[in-house]
Amino acid sequence: MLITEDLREAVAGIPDGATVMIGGFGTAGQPVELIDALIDQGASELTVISNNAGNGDVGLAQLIALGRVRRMVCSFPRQKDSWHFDERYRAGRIELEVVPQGNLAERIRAGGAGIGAFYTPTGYGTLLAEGKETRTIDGRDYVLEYPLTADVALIKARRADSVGNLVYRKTARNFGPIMAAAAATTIAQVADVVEAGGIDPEAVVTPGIYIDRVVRIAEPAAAGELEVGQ
Amino acid sequence: MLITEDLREAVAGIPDGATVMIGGFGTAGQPVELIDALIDQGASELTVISNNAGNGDVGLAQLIALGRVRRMVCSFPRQKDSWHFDERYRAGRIELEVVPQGNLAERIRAGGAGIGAFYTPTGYGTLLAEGKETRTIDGRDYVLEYPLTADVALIKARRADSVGNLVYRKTARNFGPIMAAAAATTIAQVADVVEAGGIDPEAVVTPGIYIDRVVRIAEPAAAGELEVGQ
Amino acid sequence: MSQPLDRDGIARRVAADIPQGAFVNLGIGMPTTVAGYLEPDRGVTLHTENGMLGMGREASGDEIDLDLINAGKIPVTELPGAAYFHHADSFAMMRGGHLDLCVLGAFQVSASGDLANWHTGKPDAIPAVGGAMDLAIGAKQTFVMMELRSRDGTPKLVQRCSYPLTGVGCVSRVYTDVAVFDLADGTVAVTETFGPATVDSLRELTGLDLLDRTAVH
Amino acid sequence: MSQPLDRDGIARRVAADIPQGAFVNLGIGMPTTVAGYLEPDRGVTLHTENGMLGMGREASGDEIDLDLINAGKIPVTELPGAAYFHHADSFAMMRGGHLDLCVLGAFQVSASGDLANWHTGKPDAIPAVGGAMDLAIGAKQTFVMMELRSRDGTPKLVQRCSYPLTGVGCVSRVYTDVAVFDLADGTVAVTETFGPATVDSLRELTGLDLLDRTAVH
Repeated sequence: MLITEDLREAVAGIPDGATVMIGGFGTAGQPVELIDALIDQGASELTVISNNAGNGDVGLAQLIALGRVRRMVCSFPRQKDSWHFDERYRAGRIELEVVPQGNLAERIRAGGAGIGAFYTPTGYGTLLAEGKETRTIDGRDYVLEYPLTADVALIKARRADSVGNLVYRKTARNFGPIMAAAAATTIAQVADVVEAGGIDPEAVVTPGIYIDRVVRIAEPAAAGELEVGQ
Repeated sequence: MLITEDLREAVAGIPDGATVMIGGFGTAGQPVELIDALIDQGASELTVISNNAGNGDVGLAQLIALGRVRRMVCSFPRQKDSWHFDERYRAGRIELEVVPQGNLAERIRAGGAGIGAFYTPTGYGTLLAEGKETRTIDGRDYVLEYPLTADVALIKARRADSVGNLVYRKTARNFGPIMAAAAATTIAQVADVVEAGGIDPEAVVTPGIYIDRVVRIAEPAAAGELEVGQ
Repeated sequence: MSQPLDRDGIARRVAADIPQGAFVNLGIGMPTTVAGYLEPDRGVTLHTENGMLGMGREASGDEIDLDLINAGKIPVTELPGAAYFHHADSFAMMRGGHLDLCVLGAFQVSASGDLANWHTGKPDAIPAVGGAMDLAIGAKQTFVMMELRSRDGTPKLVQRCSYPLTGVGCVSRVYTDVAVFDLADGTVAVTETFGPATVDSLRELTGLDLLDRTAVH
Repeated sequence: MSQPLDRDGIARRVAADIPQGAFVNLGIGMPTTVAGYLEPDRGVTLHTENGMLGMGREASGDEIDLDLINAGKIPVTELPGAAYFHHADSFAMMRGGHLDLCVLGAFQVSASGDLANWHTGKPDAIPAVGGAMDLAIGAKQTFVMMELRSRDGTPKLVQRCSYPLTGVGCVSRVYTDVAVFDLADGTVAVTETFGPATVDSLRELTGLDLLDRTAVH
């Protein structure tokens, strides 16, 4: 496992065409510095899996504005400050797969857990289940959903220890733990790094086995302006 | 939510024919006092879902010896001290469903998570998948497995707060959190109870929403003799 | 005679029906305001699907912590006994039916309990569902709160939704400015009216074969 | 000429092939002994499927804590950097392919990598699988360690398993007292022999069309 303070090193080697999971729910838990580093790094033709499709002019929104994202998989792209996504979408220049948020989370969890597919009640009978396999089990209707995995996950946590165990902060935990498990390479930005044993083994949220690179950002940028919308 | 020190009150109302999940892996995390209380309580014709089928002459082994268990769902019934189970099984007086341990855990998790069924690679091509639906997904072979739920779960944790949030102790955590979510009524025995706020919200393992009754057992019986076997 | 309810009145009316000790998810927008009418001694625990139980009121001033937000991305506070969890665990909690109640807004609700609240169906709309579909089907009961008529006056309680659905047969009660409706087994009963509305006037407005249970109430 | 390996010798040989920094699950019984030959500076992290990463050696004396056991239900110790998790998370970690390596014992291994290690197939045997099937297919690689012959002298590396299977095509390497075998794409190659065994004598014993890669080694 790599522990560094060099963002360039942290995101090195992400190829064009990669599938990248990006943590965060709105700005909480969004790995802003890692996204900026990915912008500088240059990979393009990306598939991005993230709950939202960017806010304002920074981070994921900028990555989209620069034309580096070929396809978005998310639950809630449209927000009042998602103008870059909106513009490219309306121009037919970005693909979109909208997934109900709980199915998105469960598909990511299945990707990390080696589950081949699962039946979920969410979305049954709606536009988002059109063309999907369905089944009635014990009198309830379900849609078959498949796992999501990624080449790389970019996540934000509060603290890492030297073997990569992570703890998060409040609702910024959101997609971090499940994305960490679903990506071949997981890169976590953290506010501090402690020695092994510096995190209570009972309180570890993401075991270090899921973490490949840790980059310490002592003073992360303040989260962007808050935006209302799911 | 009920908080009590009265074991009789804690297990009141479990009906004959109930499905009961019992936590623990061997003796670690086994809710010994709750099982003893269930023995005294008298419910019979039970289906028990638990990793093992009892050790020695106490707890689950005694419940089985008394003829109160109609059916066991477990991964590893046979241990060198599972003589009560062995005897009844050979006499055709108890039904057995053997489930690979990870499928058992995932089926319990699915039961709590509202998943209708899932495809797992474990067990494919073996005796334990005979007669089960299979599917090849992305070149890998899977077996379709269905969720497990229960009327009651009996689990053991280290500490509860007054709203039922739980933390566990080391590998005694095992099946507790997933059984808590999969049962209609979950009864937890704990060593102590603290006020709401007495457990760090970041370190809660089982949120109180899953807990219906907490019984404080200040000095639980020492775990039984250790037995080797999976 | 009573008056039709304003939005706060609907929120107050919903709050009055939330059982003691219930675990509840309040959807974004109008349902969020219900929280303001829950007395602390009711012991209601609020869930927010972005990973928390035990959510407190909206944060203000120094309390604001951008890592502690609700599903509407508004900073909130933490109550004693709170717990944090990740997104898969949070939606497992909903999907698994562990919440007693979810309160949602709606574009339309059908007589059979179908809910439409995520998509206007306009061809140029960018689809965005968030947690709406999970919320609709996840709780033991789903309540809707809305004004009975849309801005153009058409009723939002309908025989069959014309907007794209969020969930099928999931709504069990609808609180509006002029009446409360109970939905069960394809029938719709009026249990309470506010202001000049009568069951007959509601039948005329909605075109639905409404049962009258106002007397029982 | 070298000697055939005893059980400790096999464990030592397996340990030598475990990569620096690997995450490893050692099955119960003989594989557990591999831990004793892993130098601490190799940075190998041990997983036990009952919910722990960072497992240390067997506990003794005052260290014994009945809440801290391995999958064989033997008390163990905790290393700095350990983490605990519940059973579903633990088996998700395995099933999801996050462990680099799993080392298991076996009744039989077939040329195509099928593993039989959970059931003797005797009609009166009580079936009990534990985590065997999950371990067999869960790691990036599954190594088997066993004596090449059973007590009655029949080889345990076979064309086709006669015992009930634990997993299909999951074993990539087999360490025995007399040789190491690499399994890939239905072929079996001998990479190393111990004692008087030769590739020819192993061909005769097993009846398998073994490739000779001992020189490469």
